[in-house]
This record gives sequence, C-alpha cells and structure tokens, in this order.
Amino acid sequence: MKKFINSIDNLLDESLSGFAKAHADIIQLNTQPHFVRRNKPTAPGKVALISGGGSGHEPLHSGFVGSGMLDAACPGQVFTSPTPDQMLAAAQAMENGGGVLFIVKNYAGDVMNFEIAAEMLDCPHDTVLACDDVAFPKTHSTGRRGVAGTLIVEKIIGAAAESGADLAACKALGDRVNIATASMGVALTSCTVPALGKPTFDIGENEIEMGVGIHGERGRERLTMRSATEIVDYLSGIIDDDLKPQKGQSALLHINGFGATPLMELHLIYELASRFWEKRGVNICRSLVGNYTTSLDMAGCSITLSLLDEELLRLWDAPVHTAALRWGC
Amino acid sequence: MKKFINSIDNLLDESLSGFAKAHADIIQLNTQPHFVRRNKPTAPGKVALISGGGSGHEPLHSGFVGSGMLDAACPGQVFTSPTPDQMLAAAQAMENGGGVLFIVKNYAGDVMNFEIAAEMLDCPHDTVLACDDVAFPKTHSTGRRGVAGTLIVEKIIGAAAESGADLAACKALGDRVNIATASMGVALTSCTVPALGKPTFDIGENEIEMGVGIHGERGRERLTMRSATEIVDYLSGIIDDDLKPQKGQSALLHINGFGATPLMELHLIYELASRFWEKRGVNICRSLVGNYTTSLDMAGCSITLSLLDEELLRLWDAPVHTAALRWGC
Amino acid sequence: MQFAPALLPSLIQVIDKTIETNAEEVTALDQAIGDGDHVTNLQRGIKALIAQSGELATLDWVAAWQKIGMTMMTAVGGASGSLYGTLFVAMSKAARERPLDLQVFAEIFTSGVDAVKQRGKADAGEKTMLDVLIPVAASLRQAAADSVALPVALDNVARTAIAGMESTRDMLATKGRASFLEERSRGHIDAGAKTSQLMICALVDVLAKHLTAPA
Amino acid sequence: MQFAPALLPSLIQVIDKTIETNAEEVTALDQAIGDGDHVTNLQRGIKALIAQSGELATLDWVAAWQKIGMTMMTAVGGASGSLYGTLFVAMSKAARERPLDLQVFAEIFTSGVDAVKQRGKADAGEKTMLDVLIPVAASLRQAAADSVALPVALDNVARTAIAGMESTRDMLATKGRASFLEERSRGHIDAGAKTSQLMICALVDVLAKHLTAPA
Ligand SMILES: Nc1ncnc2c1ncn2[C@@H]1O[C@H](COP(=O)(O)OP(=O)(O)O)[C@@H](O)[C@H]1O
Ligand SMILES: Nc1ncnc2c1ncn2[C@@H]1O[C@H](COP(=O)(O)OP(=O)(O)O)[C@@H](O)[C@H]1O
Ligand SMILES: [Mg+2]
Ligand SMILES: [Mg+2]
Ligand SMILES: [Mg+2]
Ligand SMILES: [Mg+2]
Repeated sequence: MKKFINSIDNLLDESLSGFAKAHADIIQLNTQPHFVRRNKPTAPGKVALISGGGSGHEPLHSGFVGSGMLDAACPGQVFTSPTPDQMLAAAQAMENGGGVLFIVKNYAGDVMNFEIAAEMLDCPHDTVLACDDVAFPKTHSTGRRGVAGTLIVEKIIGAAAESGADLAACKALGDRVNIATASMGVALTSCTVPALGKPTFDIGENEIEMGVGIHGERGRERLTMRSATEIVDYLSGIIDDDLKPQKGQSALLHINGFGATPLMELHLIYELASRFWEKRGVNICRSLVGNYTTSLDMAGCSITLSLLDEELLRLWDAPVHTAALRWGC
Repeated sequence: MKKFINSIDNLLDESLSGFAKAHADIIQLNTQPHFVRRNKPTAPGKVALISGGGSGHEPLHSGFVGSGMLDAACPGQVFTSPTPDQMLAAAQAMENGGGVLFIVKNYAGDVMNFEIAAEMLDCPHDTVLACDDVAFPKTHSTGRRGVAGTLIVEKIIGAAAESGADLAACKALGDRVNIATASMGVALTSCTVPALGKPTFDIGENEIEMGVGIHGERGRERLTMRSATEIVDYLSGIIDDDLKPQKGQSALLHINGFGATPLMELHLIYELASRFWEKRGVNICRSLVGNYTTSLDMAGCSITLSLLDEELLRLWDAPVHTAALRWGC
Repeated sequence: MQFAPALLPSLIQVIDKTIETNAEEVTALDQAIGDGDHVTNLQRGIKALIAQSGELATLDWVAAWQKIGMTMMTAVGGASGSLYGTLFVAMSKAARERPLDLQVFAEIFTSGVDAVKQRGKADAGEKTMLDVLIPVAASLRQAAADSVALPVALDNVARTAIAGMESTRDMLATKGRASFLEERSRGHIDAGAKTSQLMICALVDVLAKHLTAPA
Repeated sequence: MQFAPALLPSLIQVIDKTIETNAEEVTALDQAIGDGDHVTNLQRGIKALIAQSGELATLDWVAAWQKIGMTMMTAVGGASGSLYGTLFVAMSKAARERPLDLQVFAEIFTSGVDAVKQRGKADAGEKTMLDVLIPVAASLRQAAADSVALPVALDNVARTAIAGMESTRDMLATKGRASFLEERSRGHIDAGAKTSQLMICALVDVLAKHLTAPA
C-alpha cells in the first residue's frame, strides 16, 4: 500500500485542515470535537441538518456542507462512525430555532452514536435514516444500508430546509426520498484502509463482488467478471424490481464511483443504465456522474435511481453551494 | 485488469454517448468526426476556443466545455491525440466571427495534429500551447509538457473570450497564464490502458515516480516512498524554483488527483502544499482540489501553482458552467 | 470488596497488552466479516484511558465507570465505541449508592449488558460481543447466587467468555456489518466477541493475581 | 514501372500481418519509453485501409497516396498518425504528373520524408521513425544514382531499415514522449522506428516476390 500520508494518527486531522483551507469561503472546521460547519449564518427558524459518518467516503458528507444542503457534517475516523460528542456539538452550534434533523446512514455504529447524541440533545430533533442499498431485502435483520443515495436525501432535504420547511416536513420529505431511492454497488477491487495497509478482501483477476457496501465489506455475492452491459443489467434489474417505476416516471440517475474508477468508465455505465431505463419507459431527467460516495481507493461503482415527482425535482434543482455540489449560484 | 467495458473498440463511443446524455443541458456530442460542443449559441464575434487531446484524462477537456470556458473539445482515443478532421470540424462548427483559438497540450502528437488542422482552417486562428510541467527545464528538446495547469489556461481564456476579448488578446492571455503556471506530478502506481490490459510500468511497493506526465509515461526519476510532507516539499520546491513567487504574491493552488487517489489524501496534500507556500509569504487565495486532469486509474497527484494578478483572479472567478467546473451560475 | 479503582491503571495496562498481542488476529477477523477497524477503534479508546489512568485510580467506581464510559464513547467511535460507552455509563448508573460485593457487581454488570442489548437492539445468538457479555453476566449472577468463592467465580467467568467467543464462529450474523455477508458470515469468530473475551480474560487474570497476592 | 496500385491490397495485407505478428514486442517497446498505444494506433489505420483497399486498387498512385495519407491522418491519431498522414500526402503531391521509376520514386519518397521531418521538427539521430525513413530514402536515391537492379535496391532498403531501427536502441531520445525519459530512454528501440522497419521490410518482401513472379 502506498498512500500520501505522514502518520496514520494525524491523517484525518491534516486532511480536514486542508479541506477547510481549500473551502474556507463556505465552511469552517471545528476541532475538539471535529465537525465541518457552514460559514454563513442561516435564517432564524431554519431546521439544522446534521450528518456525518466514517471518513473515507469523501466528498460525502463534508463536501455537502453549505448553503442548500447540510449545516454540518461530523467526520469519524476512516470507516468508523463519529462519536456522540461531535454530533451534539454540531447540533448545538447550528441549531437556530428550527430544531435539528440528523441524517444518518443506516449502519449499527452510526445509528447508535447518533442515537446517543440525540438522547443528549435538548431541543426538538428527529432523524432520517438513509437506507437506499437494495442489495438486501427490506426485511434484512438490520435494515438496509445507506449508500450513494444518501446525498440525494441530503440535497433534497437541504433545499426544503433552506426554503423554510419545518422539522416535521423535512423528516417526512427525507423518508419519502429514501423510499423513492434505490442503489446497488459492484466492486472490482477491495479498498485499502490506511491503518491496515492491505486490501480488506482478496479478489481474483476475474472476479467481481456484487452488492457491496461502501466500507470494503464484501457484497452479497461474488461473480465472475463480465461485460459492462451485463453488470449494469444485473444492478439495474435489482433496483428496478425494488422501485418498480411506472412508464413515464421521471427519475434521477446517479452513477457513483467508489474512488479508483475512471470517469470514462462511469460515463459508460451511465450510458448503459440510462438505456436500461429508457427501454422501460422511465424518463431519466436528471443525472449525476462522478465520485461522490467513495470507498477510499476501491475500483467499482454504484447505480442509484431516485424517482422524482415535481416537488422533488424542484428541490433537486434548487441552488446549492457546497464543496462537491454546486449549481444555481 | 478489470474495467467496466463492453469492448475496447466502442469504449470511447459508449462513454462519450453517456457523457453527452448526462450533460445534455450544456453540451452535445458531434459524431463523424467526434467532438463535444456547447449547446447554446455564443455571442457573435466571440473567439471560439477549441481544445482536445487523448482520452483518459477526464474530465479534461470535455468536462470543460460550456459557458465561460471551452466552445468544443476533441477527444482522441485513450492517450492518443485526436485527428485533424476533428479539430477542423469543431472549429468550423463553433467559429462565430471572432476566429478560433486552439488550446493544445504540448505533446508531439497533439501539436502536429492541431497544426495540420490549423493549416486547413480558413479563418483567423491561433494556438496556445500549454506547457506547465516543470519536471523538465524550459530548454528540454521538445519543450515542456502540458499537464494539470491546462485547465487554468482554459478557464481564464474562457472567461476572457466570453466577455469579448479578441483573438490576439486571448492568445496573449493564454501565454501569460502559461508562464505563470507550474506543475509537478508524482505517481504511486502506473495506470492501465484498457487496450493493453496491464500496467504501463512496473513500480515496487516502496517506490514512487517523480515528475510524471499524464499518460503513464515514467517520470524524471524514481525514488523510494517517503512521507507526504517530503513528497510535497520535493514537488513544491521545484515549482517554487521555477516560478520564484514574490512575498505577498497571490496564487491559485491546484491539487490534481490522477484518478485513484482518495480525496482525503488530496486534501492532505493541499494542506501541506499550502503550508509550504504560506511559509514563503505566498498568498494562496484560490484553491482547486480533485480529479481534474487524470491518468486513467493511476494513483498519484500533481501540484500546480498559478500566480494570479488582479485580472487573472477576476477571470478565474468569472462564472463558468461546464460538466466539471461550475460556479457563479 | 477487595477491588478498588486503584487497580484501574494495571487493569487498563493488561487490556492494552492483550489487544496489542492479538491485534493481527482480531483485525483479520474484522477484515473477514467486518471492515477491519475494530482493533484501531479499541486502541484509540485504550490510549485515552491510559492517559486518564492516574486520575481514574483516585475515583470511586461510580465516577470511574462514568468516566470510562464517556471516554470510550468519545474516543472510540463505530459500533463498539457506542456499546462500550453504553456499558460503562449504565454500570455507573446502576452502581450508585451501593456497596460493592459479588452479588451487587453481578447486578451492575447485568444492567450494563442490558443497556448494551438495548442500544444494539441485539441479543444473544446474533454473533456479536453480546455472545460473550450475556453469558458472562449470567455466570456472575450464578456465582453470586451459589456464593462461590471469588477465585472460582473468576475462573468461571473466563471459561464462559471463551466459550461465548467460540460460539460465535458458527453463528449466522444478524447484527452489525457481518450481517450483510449472510451465510458467508459463518465460520469466522466475531471480532467484537473476541476482544470482549480477551479483555475479560485479562481482567480476570489480574484480579485473580490480586486475590492471591500478599496484602 | 512494374508496380501499380493494384498491388495495394496485398501490400496492406502484409503490413497488417507484420504489425499483428510483432504487436506484443512493439507494444512492450512503446510501454518502455512511450505510452503503449502505438500498435493500437497503427492498427486502427490499417483496418481503415483494409476497408478501402478495393477502392485503392483502382486509383493511380497520386490519388492512392493522397487517400492513404488522409486515412492515416484521420484514423490513427497520435504522433504517428499525423506523421504517416504527412508522409503519404506529401508523396502524393510530389508524384503529380510524373511517370514512376526508381529515380522518381526515390525523389517522391524523399519529399515525403522531408515533410515528416518538417512536421515533426525532427531529424535523424533523435530516436524516432526518421532513423529508419531518412536512411531508407537515402538508400533509394543511391540505388537510383547507381542504377542498381530493382531486387538489389529492395534488398538494400530492407537492410538499411533494419540497421536504422537497430541504431535507435542506444540513442538518447530528443523527440516524442521518450524524450522525457532522458538517459533512461537509452537501451530501448523506438517503437515507431520498429514499425517503420517492419512495414518497409514487409513491403520489400511482397515487391521482391512480385518481381520474380511469372507475369
Ligand atoms: N447491534 C450490535 N449489538 C451488539 N454488538 C454489535 C452490534 N453491532 C456491532 N456489534 C459489535 O461491534 C463489533 C464491531 O465493532 P467495530 O469494528 O469497532 O465497529 P464497526 O462495526 O462500526 O466498524 C462487532 O464485531 C460486534 O461484536
Ligand atoms: N517529433 C517527431 N518526429 C518524428 N517522429 C516522431 C516524433 N514524435 C514521435 N515520433 C514517432 O512516433 C512514435 C510514437 O507514435 P505513437 O505511439 O502512435 O504516438 P504517441 O507518441 O502520440 O503516443 C515514436 O515511436 C516515434 O517514432
Ligand atoms: Mg467501522
Ligand atoms: Mg499516445
Ligand atoms: Mg469494524
Ligand atoms: Mg504512443
């Protein structure tokens, strides 16, 4: 393993400090405890949106802090959920009379740590659990994982909160986006966690791991390598079975790279996935292609389909100004 | 090598088609010959900015086509310069009374193919050669290569052209940015060209290649792996020697990932590089961190420093709306 | 009670040592069916405890467990951080105003384990640290009920912890990351169960030595 | 002149074959000191020429070279595409209104090579295809000046091409991508020189066979 690192112990600190400097126009870094917060004051009564999770998925979540999206993000160690003091401090710093909405990817560690923070918080608050990964059935013992669809939840709630929606409305909206969003991932390689220095799993030159999450955990099955079209049809088929979009349904198609897959391949995946749904009469009216919810240096990608009605489309299109997503301003 | 591919022969076509669909709001793809062009008509008399080069560097150049930046980009095969018919067709399609400026990375193939196109073009035209790579001296037999600094040249000329600067002014501005911009790259791994299926060069677990270009060609020397700070000091030192910025000089610091390096590490590099120049009294007033000029799936990065006076700063900040860079609109 | 918080520095030290000694093996377990960070996570917490161990030694158990809980909660992160945090904070709560003997400790520990169950929405048989913690709590309660001698009780705890840890090998994981491996989760010991067992056995060891040491 | 464009389909075919046969070796050369795409580039051009070979066979040399040049220019890309395109377009220009014999062909080929030199701002000794093309042009001119028999002239051309290709091994690259390797470029044959030599030798082979074949 070769990585740009001084020492495992301060990797996260040095990186966050660089992130904060590079985006000092929109965010600032709080230390002790760590969270990334917006620079600019929000409108009184605005719901404060707090997310967070293990690091190694950048730009998620810190890259989505800013006007029109999150108020703060709490970065944990690599692939390790942040701790309750971070969420609590972030919530207290950003609360502005509208209460706090936590947006949490559904992993045991994240859920429990956010839960502890929520229990300690003495202002109105609620939690949206992102659980868009359809590699497992809804009935899975821990529920579905939150993966690349999380940013769609964050963007849409972010727009609503910015325009004055209250806590209950934001919570309901988040749950609605969640239900309308499904993702499936495939890994071509494992990632390498810096502290460990070797790939999390072994995988052969002719194998792929289907239905992976975003922490280098193995997926739901291992298959032999196959053509891009076959891979896309497999992933999209599972998503389509889950969401069962109607003919004429509008949707956002998000192709997310896990870190080491060239944009050229992601655009190829976009092409094939959009063909898949065009054939089924789905109207792919919005796109997002790139590395947004990464898994360190993993080669692979996920496909996310998010069904949009007029309200969701309007909220998706609303101005956003963060390090990683920016439009309309 | 595992890549998302159907066949080597149509990889580029399927990928470009996906790119065009994903960004249909701003660009469209011309086929036979291939070029990516803006969707929206430009102001009469605007200089048409045409760039291009081998594929595998995405988002460069196609991701920089749009309002405030390029008028068209000509994608070649992977790491292979495009052909004169592409540039000629792109120039003819986009010329709007203000002449044509070609922005070409200084590589034999690109230079010669653009030269042939320019010879065939019967309207006023000129060429800016991007040559920001300071791994080699200015006196190198073929001149310096164009690498990650190219996008800065494209952005700044793009803003000027958009606001009505004429061909001579755009050309002069491009040359000026070029002189004020220096880059140095380091590779931790080789990339793998899809058609070849194996890494272009071998490199040990404890080696890095300093002064690489963006085509998997080896760099100027091979060193043993070292700390991020040592790597940054090495790269920045060469850049600093070349540009010799004055104390108080304003500059843009661009950390470019080659494809497989996590954002977390790029931000760490940003932190260290900005410390390097802060110590020398340079005012890092703008930043750009991410995968912009990639080398397929190579792990590694480059550091680019671009000295900005007030005019260049204003042009850098001017609105841009492309697939990969967007602000102010 | 023979055991006072003055013992904490040496307890923390042996915990540090056993995790360090077994780091590679445990990481391999967490890489096999988790995400590989469990040892690093725990060690962040242990390091923080070491820094506080002088202070901890001066506290009573209520205050010490509260502090240990908060430290684990804020230093570790991940699933295990919230769970160990919960364990100790709950133990602290349960220990208020109560003189410590085996019976009381068994109850306190059981309260802690119950809090972990609630926090994790998990129970025995799901291939987690609870497959060590739950039987260990039961063994403590049994020892107290049977009024067994402390050295025997400690010995039983260690045996129970090992058996619990071993039992996770063939289980199907239904909680935590390993649950996503479904059938592929079988055949691997749960990392969290392994470290719970290691820490419990290390503690038992020190405590047993302390019992037999000349006063 | 014995050689008419009707020969082109078989000439293109042997070129295709020799590049295919040596693909791996040449790619290894281009990976060592270039970017590894040279064979793929050439093959894209050759494939386009194969598709046109029926039509090419019906043209005169001026038109055929023009068409070959434009095809290489638009199908190949990279340094070699522009250079081969330039070579054939320049040959076509130089061939206008001239009956073809060895002397004239030597002049035409020399014009083509001169155009390549100009386009590449390069000369002999820079570790490029020119280290094959320049001596081959000279050998053709010499053969014409000495009025050597065509089979001998062809044989000289092949020998010269091989020697030129070999000569690039120890050169320092000062043009093309290999120039960035500086001293590390030594010890590797230039890929473009290698393919030039392979193609020239393949052509010579067919032409020589054609000369000895019963009419
Ligand atoms: N819901 C749960 N209830 C009880 N224990 C759990 C639960 N989820 C995970 N664990 C325990 O936590 C361990 C993993 O801890 P760790 O690796 O530090 O955190 P993470 O899983 O967040 O990476 C597992 O091996 C398991 O023993
Ligand atoms: N300036 C030049 N003049 C003459 N030949 C050149 C020049 N630059 C490159 N070449 C030749 O082109 C070959 C490389 O061709 P190719 O790999 O197809 O293109 P690229 O270098 O653009 O990848 C080199 O091996 C060399 O023989
Ligand atoms: Mg973890
Ligand atoms: Mg090339
Ligand atoms: Mg873990
Ligand atoms: Mg090449």
